Amino acid sequence: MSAVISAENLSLTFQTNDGPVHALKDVDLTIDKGDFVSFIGPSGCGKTTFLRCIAGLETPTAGTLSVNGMAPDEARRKRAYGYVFQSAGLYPWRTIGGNIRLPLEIMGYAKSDMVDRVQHVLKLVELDGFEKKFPWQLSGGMQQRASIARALAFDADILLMDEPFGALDEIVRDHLNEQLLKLWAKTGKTVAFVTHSIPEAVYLSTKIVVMSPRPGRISDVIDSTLPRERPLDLRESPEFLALSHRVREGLRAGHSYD
Amino acid sequence: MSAVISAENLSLTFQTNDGPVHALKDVDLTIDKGDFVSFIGPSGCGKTTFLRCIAGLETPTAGTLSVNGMAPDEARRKRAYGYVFQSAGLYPWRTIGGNIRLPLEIMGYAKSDMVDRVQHVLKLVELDGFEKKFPWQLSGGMQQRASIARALAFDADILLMDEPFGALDEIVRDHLNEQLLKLWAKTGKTVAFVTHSIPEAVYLSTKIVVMSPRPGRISDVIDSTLPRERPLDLRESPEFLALSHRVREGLRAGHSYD
Amino acid sequence: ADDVSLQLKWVTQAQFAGYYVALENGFYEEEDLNVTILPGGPDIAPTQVLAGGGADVTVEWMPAALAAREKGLPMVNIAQPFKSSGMMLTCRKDAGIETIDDFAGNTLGVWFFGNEFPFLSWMSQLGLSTDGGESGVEVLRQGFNVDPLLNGQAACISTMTYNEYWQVIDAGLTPDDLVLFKYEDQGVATLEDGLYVLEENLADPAFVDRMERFVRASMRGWKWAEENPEDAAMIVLEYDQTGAQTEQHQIRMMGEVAKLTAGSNGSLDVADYERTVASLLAGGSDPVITEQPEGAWTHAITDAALN
Amino acid sequence: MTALVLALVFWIAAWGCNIWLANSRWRDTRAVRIIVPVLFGVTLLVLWEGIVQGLDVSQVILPPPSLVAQTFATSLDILWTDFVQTVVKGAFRGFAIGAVAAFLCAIAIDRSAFLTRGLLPIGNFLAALPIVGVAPIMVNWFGFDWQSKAAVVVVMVFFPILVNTVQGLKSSEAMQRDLMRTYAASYTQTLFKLRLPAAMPFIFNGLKIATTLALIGAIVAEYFGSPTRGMGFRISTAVGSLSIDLVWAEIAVAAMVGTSAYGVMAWIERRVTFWHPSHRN
Amino acid sequence: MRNLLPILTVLGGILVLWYLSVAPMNIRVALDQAERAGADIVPEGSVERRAVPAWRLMADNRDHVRAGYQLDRPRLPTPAQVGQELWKTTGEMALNGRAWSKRSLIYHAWITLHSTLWGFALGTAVGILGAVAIVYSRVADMSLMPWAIISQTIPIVALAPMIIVVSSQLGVEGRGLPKAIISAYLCFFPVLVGMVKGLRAPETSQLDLLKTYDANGWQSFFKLRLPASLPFLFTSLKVGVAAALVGTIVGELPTGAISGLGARILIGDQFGTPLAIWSALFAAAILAGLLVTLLDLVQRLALGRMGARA
Ligand SMILES: Nc1ncnc2c1ncn2[C@@H]1O[C@H](COP(=O)(O)OP(=O)(O)OP(=O)(O)O)[C@@H](O)[C@H]1O
Ligand SMILES: Nc1ncnc2c1ncn2[C@@H]1O[C@H](COP(=O)(O)OP(=O)(O)OP(=O)(O)O)[C@@H](O)[C@H]1O
Ligand SMILES: Cc1ncc(C[n+]2csc(CCO)c2C)c(N)n1
Ligand SMILES: [Mg+2]
Ligand SMILES: [Mg+2]
Repeated sequence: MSAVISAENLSLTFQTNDGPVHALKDVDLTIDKGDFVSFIGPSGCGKTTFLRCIAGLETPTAGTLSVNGMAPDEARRKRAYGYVFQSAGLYPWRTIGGNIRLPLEIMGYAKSDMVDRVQHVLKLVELDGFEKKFPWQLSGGMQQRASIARALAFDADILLMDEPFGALDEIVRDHLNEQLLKLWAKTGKTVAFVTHSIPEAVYLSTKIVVMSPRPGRISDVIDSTLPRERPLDLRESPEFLALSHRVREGLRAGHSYD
Repeated sequence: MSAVISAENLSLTFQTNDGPVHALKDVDLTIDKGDFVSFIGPSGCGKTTFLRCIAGLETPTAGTLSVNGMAPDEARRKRAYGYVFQSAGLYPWRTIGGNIRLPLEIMGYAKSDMVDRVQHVLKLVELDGFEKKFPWQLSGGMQQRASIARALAFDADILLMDEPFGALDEIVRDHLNEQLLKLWAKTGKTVAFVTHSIPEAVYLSTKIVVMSPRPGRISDVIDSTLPRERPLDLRESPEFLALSHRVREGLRAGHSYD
Repeated sequence: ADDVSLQLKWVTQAQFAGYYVALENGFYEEEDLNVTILPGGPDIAPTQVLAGGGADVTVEWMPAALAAREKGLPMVNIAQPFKSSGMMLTCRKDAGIETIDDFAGNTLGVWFFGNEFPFLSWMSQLGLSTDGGESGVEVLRQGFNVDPLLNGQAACISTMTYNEYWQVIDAGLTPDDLVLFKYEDQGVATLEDGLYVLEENLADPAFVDRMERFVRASMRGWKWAEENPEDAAMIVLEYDQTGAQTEQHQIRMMGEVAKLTAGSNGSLDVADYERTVASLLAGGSDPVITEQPEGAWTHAITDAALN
Repeated sequence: MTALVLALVFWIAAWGCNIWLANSRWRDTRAVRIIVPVLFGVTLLVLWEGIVQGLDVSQVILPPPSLVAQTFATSLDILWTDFVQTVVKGAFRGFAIGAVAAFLCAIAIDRSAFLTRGLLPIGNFLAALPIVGVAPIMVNWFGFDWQSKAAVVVVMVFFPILVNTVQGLKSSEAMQRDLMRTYAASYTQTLFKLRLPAAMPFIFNGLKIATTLALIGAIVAEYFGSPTRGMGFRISTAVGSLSIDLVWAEIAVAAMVGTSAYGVMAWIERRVTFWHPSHRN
Repeated sequence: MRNLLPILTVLGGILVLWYLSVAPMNIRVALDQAERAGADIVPEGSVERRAVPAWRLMADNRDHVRAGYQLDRPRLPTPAQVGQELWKTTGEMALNGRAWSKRSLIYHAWITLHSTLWGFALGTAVGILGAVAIVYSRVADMSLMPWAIISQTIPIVALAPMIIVVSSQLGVEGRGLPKAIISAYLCFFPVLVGMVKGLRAPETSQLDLLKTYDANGWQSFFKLRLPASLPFLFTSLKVGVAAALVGTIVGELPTGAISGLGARILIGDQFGTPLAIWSALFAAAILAGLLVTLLDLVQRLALGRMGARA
């Protein structure tokens, strides 16, 4: 396996009116091809910032970061990844189909190819038949699936997901987690996934990165001992609970309660 | 123990442009004095509607419902309950103290009494010292505690809470759950609590009501086997997991995934 | 003291010097009158103010008054301090205007708002249509200034001998650059600046008495102003609330106005009246008034006031 | 007097009818939504007629609506000429020129954050000024025909549209813009696929404000010189000859034109920004 | 403060453009004047020159371009000329103790301000009361709102003379009140719209909260709707005061002609003194700026005390 994303001594400090904010400090991490890596940590510990650095949306103030062997900004220009934001962020003036077509239009795909790809990913996220609907006519879970479809529509090997299921209820979330795992298995993409939920992180990942704030750094990296095949009731297994416990402990260490 | 809230054959149908929506259908439920009852169920199953019926904010279309032996609307006029909404819903132009004082002003409490009560409930939710702060100066968890304090400030024996911790992250939520339990134990109020989270429902309740949608009805009522004293790590006990499992099964039965 | 309110036809300027002089010098007071002078403006129709009861008496031009009379508003001329007309058409020589025969095909600036009647009847007497075209003239509704003449938008504009003409001169054009067509000289002069009241009020002896005193004092004011043009101009400036009028301009205006009031003792000259009516009736297809007015003037006030 | 009493009775009856309608079970139907305001308008007219007739108000001060309607019907040719001169030539052309200019300017300015920061406060300030005051200057510069009226309108509508468009272009969310960056989208792609659609609600807000301003500007400018046609010309001349009924006929035209222009704008807005929460049902 | 440099830059740009436009705008007037004074101008005669574009005239008569910057009656005055005129009619007169002279713009600005404030007060009152009626009564909502919009499409200039006649018939002396009515007519609409939005700003959950306390109508108005609407109120007050000023000036333009900034513009036009127009325009702009800034300050203070974020 080769490193798809590798960070060394990565630091990022925001200059704000109230002085500098150390969003990331000396972060070292390697993500291999085909990995599913979850980032978990209290609010403000720099999860989003780290993902944005990978995406080339933010420039680190120190350290090195490479994505597919390139600088992140170059990788962005090469359209190396698909990014899924916390809120679905679909454009309300476009239909679901139109939203999924958006990256394809921008990247200049051929008309006929577009149609195929949209159909393909709609099926992938089980939204066939909703192509002509507008985002606000769909439930939150369906919107979130559409935004995942949008990130899958073009050929990027990396999927960056920032709390994509944060706004959904537990049952819908369970279901989407299951679907996401299937999709990951099928496509073999490398996934970096931010979450607040311990069960979600444990259930999905091959690797769990626990972060702590002020300054944002990695406090634990846990390689999952769970098998690749994961039925939902795996979550009541002792192995699952042990992993959850370790994550919770790691989290609590770096948490203030307010 | 006497029934504080009792519903018999309760139904509520909303007339909408797309035809009638059966938000509640033949709901039977008794809540006893001192109970902590959680309502859990997928989105749209009528949890909020049921709470609003109890509060006299919605009028059932069939069946009977009594609160403290009165009609809900009469109970509302007698200020029989405190209501905590999903979002803290503090008025941004009032300080924390001012927000807690709001129901007291409306109910015409004496000036000096008000001061005492505000101090008292602030202490209860561990917010002493924040009286003069404005809501936005507090974290989400603190705001939620202030809104609980607001519902506690006047003498109502019933506390109705509609997903009060829905917007908070898991760790903060754990912490507030613990505090809420303590408070309940101390005050002996009757609590009706809506949530989406299985662990939260199991951890808090003496009775868990599982609901399912279209039409909204009760699919399971689970009396908790957990002791009244509940440390946080109770949640890794087999008893807890068994209860969780039963709730999850009940939920999944009535769930469509969108 | 009895109250009288006077609505002027235009802003405070030496055109109305007689009334301001009477007010300032206490002539009204001596007649036991408490006079309020209401300045006019481009959108204030004295006729309408009179109809609405906003003033007891108003300064108006006869064509507008007669037109209003036909509209059902019975206005009566009770005095006529202005003997002759100050209106003229001022044209640029370099626009090719020498005589009235050169008007055709040119653009002429005209005041509207009730002041267009003399012009319209003149044009119809000349047989010129006012809808533009080769054989007629193009009419431009002149605004409040003389710019259309200065920047060549119009070949001729309406001016008063006492006011706008001098603004043209002040702007740098010389009398040599200009050709003037005075309405008096063209035989189409109509009576300007008379005093008008509502007919129904004349039935009230108390009102008539007040008007007699008012006209007497006003005419004293006018005669004083004619004799002391500079002082009169200064009095007018005193009352100008806009603060935009200049001394030079007002003194000059007073001098010119004095020439127009000179021939009048305040009493309406019936011959002038008849000439005005004839001119307005002779409007061709579209006359200003359609029938001989009845009772549009009275000598009762002036006869009593001036004897 | 009886007329006045009758009008008052009608007023009370109509108001009662409206109260009943507004609380009836058809209150959300389209018909009631139209009937209630129309009935209210009719009530105003009846009251006006009643007052004028009952108190015997002179028609050179306030003509009754019946007379205005009659004048309206008999002066259609005049009203049409004036409409063409003031609305079609002056207001509409000025509106079109001003709107397009403001729109292009906004897009140009928007490319520079520095210019945007400098221009927004100034634009906001200028949009709040009594710009009608430039009417005499414009008549001096552009002559007495429609060009000067259009110029006044251009100046009046320019700033509200500019400011709203610039604000609208900034209104897309950071996340939505980031999404475009993850696609490595070019400036024009981001402009056409994200920022312009997101700006539409703001742009229409500006356009709606501008429609009412345009009419006022065109009419006021006519007071400072005009050919012998146009709504402002007619209003002023008619006052001078005490044809107040004609004045009201022109006012009616102005109100109809303004209301329909606003209505058309709101209609287009609903089509274009159908996705905006305020327009979803 | 962050915006200071950009604003100054843009202002600087506007000034430069302005100065550059003065020459072509004024060249014809300057040449006419020079020709009358005996200078040789190419081509001769102002009528011939009308066909020649301004840049050609400037190129052929370079010596006279400068004169365009010093005209008494320029088509476009220079900023310096406007500034001087403003200073002459305000600061200088004030220094001489003649601030309240009729020739002073301070006096006229005061007249305009006076009517504006009355109109503003009247318009705001009508707007707020209308909004309360609309929010609390369905009938009012359904019948008033469309007519409020239609009312704004009526050209007030047309109503102005009638308002004057009617108010004088009702025994009101002077022009202050009619102007205030016109100004209120323009002012009430933004206030009404803003307040309707503001009074409807509270979410259902906030209203429900009060219901759980069994609060009455007054309590829910004063404890919830009113405070929730204040940010909207202030925003629309700023629009409203600007509209009130526009209304007063429109009211003064064709009907006043007695005093006030609008009257100065009119008289400046009648006597062909562009500097008077320009200085009155700028005085109006300054007045508008002051009024809006003042309200902005009040807003900051009031909302700050109500816990709004800095
Ligand atoms: N553009 C910015 N300017 C200044 N500070 C920033 C900026 N973006 C983030 N921060 C700060 O950097 C820190 C890390 O932020 P980040 O958004 O990465 O946290 P997070 O782990 O994603 O939190 P959450 O779980 O709430 O999304 C926070 O303290 C945040 O306030
Ligand atoms: N005022 C209303 N008018 C019409 N339909 C309503 C209304 N309120 C609720 N409903 C419908 O009634 C059903 C039950 O709604 P309710 O809000 O009680 O669900 P819930 O269980 O609280 O859901 P959630 O978990 O999303 O809060 C839903 O289908 C909802 O759309
Ligand atoms: C728009 C406009 N309408 C009418 C007049 C006419 N007017 C009223 S009094 C008077 C005497 C000279 O000032 C004149 C000519 C005008 N000047 N401007
Ligand atoms: Mg984040
Ligand atoms: Mg709910």
